[in-house]
Amino acid sequence: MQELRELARKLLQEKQVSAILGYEHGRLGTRPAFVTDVADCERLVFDHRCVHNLAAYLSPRRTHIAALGRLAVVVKSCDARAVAGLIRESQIKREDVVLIGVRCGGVVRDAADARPLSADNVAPRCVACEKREPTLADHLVGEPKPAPAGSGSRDARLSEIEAMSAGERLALWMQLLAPCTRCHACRQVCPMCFCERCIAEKTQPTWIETSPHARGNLAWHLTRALHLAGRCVDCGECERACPAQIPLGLLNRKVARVVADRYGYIVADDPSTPTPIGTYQLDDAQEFIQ
Amino acid sequence: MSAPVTVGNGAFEPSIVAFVCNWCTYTGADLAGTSRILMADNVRVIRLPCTGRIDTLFILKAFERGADGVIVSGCHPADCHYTAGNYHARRRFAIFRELMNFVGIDPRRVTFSWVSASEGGKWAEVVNSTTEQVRQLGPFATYPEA
Amino acid sequence: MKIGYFPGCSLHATAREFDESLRAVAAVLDIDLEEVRDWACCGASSAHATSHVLSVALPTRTLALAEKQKLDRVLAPCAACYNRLATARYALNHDKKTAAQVQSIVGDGFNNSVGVVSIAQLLSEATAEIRRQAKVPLSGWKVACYYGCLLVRPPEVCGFDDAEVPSSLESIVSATGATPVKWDMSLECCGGGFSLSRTASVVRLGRLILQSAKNAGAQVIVVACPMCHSNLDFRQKAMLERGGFGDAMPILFLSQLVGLSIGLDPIRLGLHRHFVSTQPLLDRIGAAKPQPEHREQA
Amino acid sequence: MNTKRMLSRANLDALIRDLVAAGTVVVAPTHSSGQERTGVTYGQVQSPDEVLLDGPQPIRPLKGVVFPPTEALFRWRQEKSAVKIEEVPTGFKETVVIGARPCDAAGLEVVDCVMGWDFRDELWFGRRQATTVLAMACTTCDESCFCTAVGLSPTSTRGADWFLTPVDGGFEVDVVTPKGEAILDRYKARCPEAGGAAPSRTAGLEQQVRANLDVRPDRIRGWLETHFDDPLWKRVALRCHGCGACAFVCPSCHCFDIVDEPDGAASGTRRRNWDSCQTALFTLHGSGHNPRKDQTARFRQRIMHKFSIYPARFGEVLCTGCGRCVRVCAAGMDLVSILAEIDRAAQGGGEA
Amino acid sequence: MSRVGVFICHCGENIGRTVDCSRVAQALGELPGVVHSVDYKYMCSDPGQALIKQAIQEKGLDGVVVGACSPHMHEKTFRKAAAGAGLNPFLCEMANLREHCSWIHEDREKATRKAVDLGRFIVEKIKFNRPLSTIFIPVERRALVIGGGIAGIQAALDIADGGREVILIEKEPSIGGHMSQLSETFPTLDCSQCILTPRMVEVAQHPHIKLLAYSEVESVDGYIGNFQVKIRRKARYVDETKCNGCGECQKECPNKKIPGEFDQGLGMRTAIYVPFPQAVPNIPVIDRANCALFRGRAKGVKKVVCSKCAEVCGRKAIDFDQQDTFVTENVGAIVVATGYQLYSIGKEQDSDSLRGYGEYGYGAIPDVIDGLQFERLASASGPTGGKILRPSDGKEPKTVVFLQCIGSRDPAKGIEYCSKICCMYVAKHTMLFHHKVHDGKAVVFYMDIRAGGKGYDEFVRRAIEESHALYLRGRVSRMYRNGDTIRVHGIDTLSGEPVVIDADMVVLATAMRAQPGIAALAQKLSVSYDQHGFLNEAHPKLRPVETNTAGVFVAGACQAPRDIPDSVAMASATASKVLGLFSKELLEREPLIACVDRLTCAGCFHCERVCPYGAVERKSLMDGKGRLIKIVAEVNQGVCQGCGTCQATCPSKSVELEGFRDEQIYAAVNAL
Repeated sequence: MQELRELARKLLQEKQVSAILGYEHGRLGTRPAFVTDVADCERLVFDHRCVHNLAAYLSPRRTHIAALGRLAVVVKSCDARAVAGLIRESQIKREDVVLIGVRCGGVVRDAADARPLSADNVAPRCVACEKREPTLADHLVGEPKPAPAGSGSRDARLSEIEAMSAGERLALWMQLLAPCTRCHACRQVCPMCFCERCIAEKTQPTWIETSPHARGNLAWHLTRALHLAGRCVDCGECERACPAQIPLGLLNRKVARVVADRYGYIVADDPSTPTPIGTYQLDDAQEFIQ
Repeated sequence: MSAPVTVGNGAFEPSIVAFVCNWCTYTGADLAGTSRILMADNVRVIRLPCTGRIDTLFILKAFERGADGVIVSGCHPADCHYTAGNYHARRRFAIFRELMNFVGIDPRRVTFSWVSASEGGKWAEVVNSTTEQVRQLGPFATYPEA
Repeated sequence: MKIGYFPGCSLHATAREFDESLRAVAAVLDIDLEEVRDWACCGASSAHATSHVLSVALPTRTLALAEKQKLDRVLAPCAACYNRLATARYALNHDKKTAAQVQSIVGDGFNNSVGVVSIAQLLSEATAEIRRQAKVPLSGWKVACYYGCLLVRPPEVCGFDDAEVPSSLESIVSATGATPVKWDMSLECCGGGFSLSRTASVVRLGRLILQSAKNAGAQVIVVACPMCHSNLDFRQKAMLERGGFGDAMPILFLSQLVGLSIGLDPIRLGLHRHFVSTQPLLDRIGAAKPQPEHREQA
Repeated sequence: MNTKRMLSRANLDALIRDLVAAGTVVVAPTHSSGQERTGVTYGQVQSPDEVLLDGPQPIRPLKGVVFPPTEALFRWRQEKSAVKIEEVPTGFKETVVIGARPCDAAGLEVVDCVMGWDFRDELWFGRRQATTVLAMACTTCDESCFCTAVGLSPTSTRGADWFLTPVDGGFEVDVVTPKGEAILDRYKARCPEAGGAAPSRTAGLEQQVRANLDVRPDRIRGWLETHFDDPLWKRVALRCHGCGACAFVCPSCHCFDIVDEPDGAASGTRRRNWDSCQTALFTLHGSGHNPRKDQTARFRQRIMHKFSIYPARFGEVLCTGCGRCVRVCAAGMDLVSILAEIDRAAQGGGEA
Repeated sequence: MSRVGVFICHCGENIGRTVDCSRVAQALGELPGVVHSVDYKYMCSDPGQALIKQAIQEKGLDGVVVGACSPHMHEKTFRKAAAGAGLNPFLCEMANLREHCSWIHEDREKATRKAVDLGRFIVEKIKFNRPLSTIFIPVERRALVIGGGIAGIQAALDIADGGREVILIEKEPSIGGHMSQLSETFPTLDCSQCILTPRMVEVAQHPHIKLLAYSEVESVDGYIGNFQVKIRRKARYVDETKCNGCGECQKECPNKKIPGEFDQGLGMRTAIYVPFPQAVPNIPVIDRANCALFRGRAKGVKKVVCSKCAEVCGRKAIDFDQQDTFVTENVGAIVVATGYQLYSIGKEQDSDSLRGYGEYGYGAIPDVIDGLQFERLASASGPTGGKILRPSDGKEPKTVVFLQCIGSRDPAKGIEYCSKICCMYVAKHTMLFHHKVHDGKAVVFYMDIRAGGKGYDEFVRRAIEESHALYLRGRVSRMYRNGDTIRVHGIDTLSGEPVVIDADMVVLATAMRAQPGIAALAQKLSVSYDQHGFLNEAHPKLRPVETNTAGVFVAGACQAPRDIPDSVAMASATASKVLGLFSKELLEREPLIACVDRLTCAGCFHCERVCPYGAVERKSLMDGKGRLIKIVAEVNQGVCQGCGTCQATCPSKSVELEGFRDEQIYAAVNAL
């Protein structure tokens, strides 16, 4: 913790950056912190409650944040994947941001959860996480942390659903998507959803109806998952932000697995790797094509 | 190839939309025509320059508008008029198809095929087999009236 | 290394020395030959001329037995046997119709998982070992490697060595220290099964082969096929009688040459069973004189 | 009126059965069915055992009952030379809400102001009319609750037709409105006159809530009216993602978007859907110009509207202190501490 | 509100028989925005087109839908008609009621209903069509010709004679290509060099031709009308500006025993050499691999092992330290004329897909040679001065066996195609042989004789009847030395008899193959090629010398096996294409291309990744004060070919393909 604060002070004092984007303890749980004043570096923390993916704030669309000037951002390995994505997709330049990598031992599902990290409150993705420190970072702070306790089979539910009949799956998803009110919080918090104008907001023509009914919801959530194919960094923010508690992670995971199985592509925090969409192999599998 | 579908005492007749590329499949379908190959009349063709232009949104919208099945067809690998459009489409649809299946939209409702400008017969087969397939599956009823 | 062994009829009869020498050599080269139990005739050279299905079914039966015996590869020393087995295996993989018919004959549960290996392939895999074991220097031996028509053909079936300019035998011969000669007839037909029915043809073809080998300066011809051997060895007298080229030329089985180079007893190698005397060769390496056993000429 | 009555738990269950049997739609806090993560939400129930009266606060507000997330306004059909409008049947089904939270019940009444203002929203009032709200005093609260800071309380009866106070063995019933009387008339037998006042189980809750936040809405309004460009906005809005989840779970947010959805080449439906002032699109002009150009402006708008603009127009704070926006915010935006800070500033305390 | 006109064609009975056209016209007439709907017997006929023009003018239509045959058939016709009446041609579209309906269905009722649907799709689509106008691109009116064989030479001369500047590059030290190696040419038997050399000289002297010999294409950027080509000028170690081609250096060079490429290894050359006496440019080049000096340097020997050439060079033109240099040329069009290589006969092949003919002992038997080697033997400028002498012992062969289709038409060897020229040059060889060895016997083994072409079959007949070549229809199984002859085992399939011939020499007519490295060049030009490496033409019949990359043309054997007349014809064709392209300062392109909405483009550049043509560029948007707002995608109108992959890939649909914009497709689907 001190290491992090020291570094933050140094960066601010040496004017390397004009603000540090990190975490602080709020009245209720941990939350993003924007530190522009050396004195405020005391507020900075990093612990198992730092669930947020701060990379989302780096989108050039966040003009009120861009106005702060050059940023240093605290990144877990999953957040670093998002930063890599933003660089890969020309949203930011590597040199425009200082990355403070933190060694991570997993985070809780809900930022407001004050309990120590345990098998029942750990975010499922963290149990399966194989990368506890980012490669894409200018600085790396904290001690190496052990993998969190918890059942490793995060995809158990996925396999369950895959095992269902098409009819059962359809019924399930209709039910799961029913409470969606199309607030698009899933999109707003997603570090990879940085479009200037989301396809769901394009009205000429309206490919995706904005009404929260079966048609609109299915079109939206399918398209969203497709747009994240090979891009989703698996930070779980969409699912966490969803006020209707829709398990959006299932869709993202499904696509991620398809991309991995078919094209051997795993999203990593290396901006130079090409995405599976936009590239192809002459001999890509086409068993489904007549 | 099978005889054209006849209206059988109000039996379910699927409505199918085909998104095809201009250079291979559309021309192949033209050839089927010039060769007078009879085929099911359930399919409505929409012409696009290339499978690369065919968006997954087209398919979703077709279903929203009451299509019971969709055909997507273009040039065989290495035959693309634009050299690579079909390769990109192949990945796009591979992923889309598995996701569709995951949410319970029966992938048998969407046929993907490569039909070259010389494969009029194959086009007729694709049309007939898809029509038959979808007829077996029955009407597409994913969307409870909103 | 363990490998299935399918001697075939001739190695139990006219080509006993091929069988003997092969087993002897295998023992030294640490190749464990496990004979396929209850094997039957491969069908050569008449089955494929009478019934296609039969010509595939016969070898398939043997392969099925080998599979039951948990063998992953079977060695068929006789070029004809090798060719029939390999051809059957190929047919099963490429000709659904025949495969189905044959399946109904040999019964289910056969996965066609057993590979078929010719002696040329087996020994060319073992050249390193042969070099290591070579005791008797055969340097100065000029050897014509005779493949005949079945050993490496057709290419899609045999799938090893070049069908027109093969080199596997040469590589083995070189391993023994002897020198393979460049000659033109290494793939020509010896007349094969016509030995009895059209002897004249066999003698005519054989002469061309001998002639070519002599012209190339060969002192001995190495073969990998009992039929080639009997034609060139047993019929050589008749060929010589036509005159035109001097002395007889010994015809050795590949395994015999290798046997000699690794210092095995000529008797164990069956060198005394030949019609054309192998003595001139043995003298050169100072090997014991084998007692020729008396045999009537046909 | 205002005679206290007693409703035993058994009778409540019976009442629910009666209502369901009578074809009335019964809405109550219940488990959100078929979801991966179980939560409590207001939903239609078919039997008493689906009802959860002492669970946590429902994750979504009650407003959906009278103001659905999406509803059809009318269908249109383009003909050769004219456009034909077809009304969509809007029969408002009689609905009884059981166990509404006071903050949700109050929300409905607060929003009535704008819905009945220069244009009377028949869809809203139609459903309001058909809906009887049997609110219930809170038995639980958490550190996000701040109803007391906006003039309400865990026992406030605003917007309720009946108000149920949990007591041993059941509920003490206050019949608050004529609509409440009407229900009572039908189901008198279920709730006899109450005997001696039974001890309420809600004591102390009010103090807990007040401890979370103790401010004066008028002070806040005063500060807001003079601090449109205060640096506070930039600072607090920084972490806001503009996701608008706060508005979608808010019992008093009522903004909606109107869309035409074609269902064919020449026909379609005009619908209205919930919307939120927190997204950029909300104020984006066709020209591409956006008067609320960044999140600072959008977040400020939300606070201004709730605590300054709406009060100025209707004399009502557009917030019932339910705390959902605090609970739901992915970025840890905390209206409670923001209001506290504003209140301190208003008292000359400056920044916290 | 749109004012669409619908015109339903009966196509005589073709549509009318199965589709109730008047009902279709009536049904579509009911649709909103349709102000005119009629049916007619033949819409494509003049009266039919007149109907359309009339309606456009009288009813002020802003969209025309013709329900008739396939747009591939008549879209141009009707768009032209619409334009004739003052309507933007891109506001006219066709519904395919014939190929896609009346011809493939029988049930009149259902066919009619389908026809209405198809028509409705297009009616709804066209409401969103936009008037489009032709795009104009500036053209750099200079051409690059790659390859200095006869095709390249012809193309270069024709373009230059047309008054346009040409850069001709050749990877060998001299232009001339394979044709310069030939003795005589069929079917006229005139001396190859006699007709070629003047053309070579013409190239060298032509004011409009810039010849860059011993050079290769390094990279190609840009697009039709605007290519930037980077060219590698390989070091000759001889200063072209100083050398006067006196040849002294070659006399002095101690290493004289290098098998010469030009003589196909039958003759020897020195380490510093000019490929052949008539070379253009006549400037030698040092062959590093065989030069003592460079071999020494390679071994790290510091001192100059040998510099005899430099010593004798009066003009001090030898420069051992010369390096490769690069020049960049801007051109508007590129002609590819890289020619062919011969199939190698031996067991070793440069590709896994190919198999050799070990049984023919090529390489092992010196008197088994290939066709080009025979050309050198027969050539007056060849190693034997035009005498047919066999390589092994220099004796005159009396019996020569010619084998056709070596590699060609033999899937087992990896080449299915016919090499086209072999039948003819083998016939020529038999004649040359007969002319030079009167008592000689020529035997030809052939599979078929393919002598299509002016005077070709007569030529073959002459070989058979006047030069008494013995033509045997059959293949040769194997050949081997027999004394100092070659024993050839073949079969005459017409008599069914096996044939054994003791030949003094055997000539193998080997297949024509694409040049090695053609794939690399094709990728630089983004031109596609077939599995054999031959470049693909844009259309096998109608666009034979164009490629799928606009502005790049193909001539000669780089596209398929070609003989000299074909190659020259193609070359002239490319020249006329190039001159046509250069006839205007501005190039016209169909406007059906992609266009980016800057307002909503987020600059993620997925479009850039998928674009097959590299048409997407990055554009910085600045505000009034010159501050960067954002970087967005921009489509280069000259490069975009209109596939639309970018649009389907763009997550926010901020790029639209004109003619197939989302609104148009949506409208069609919506009309379902």
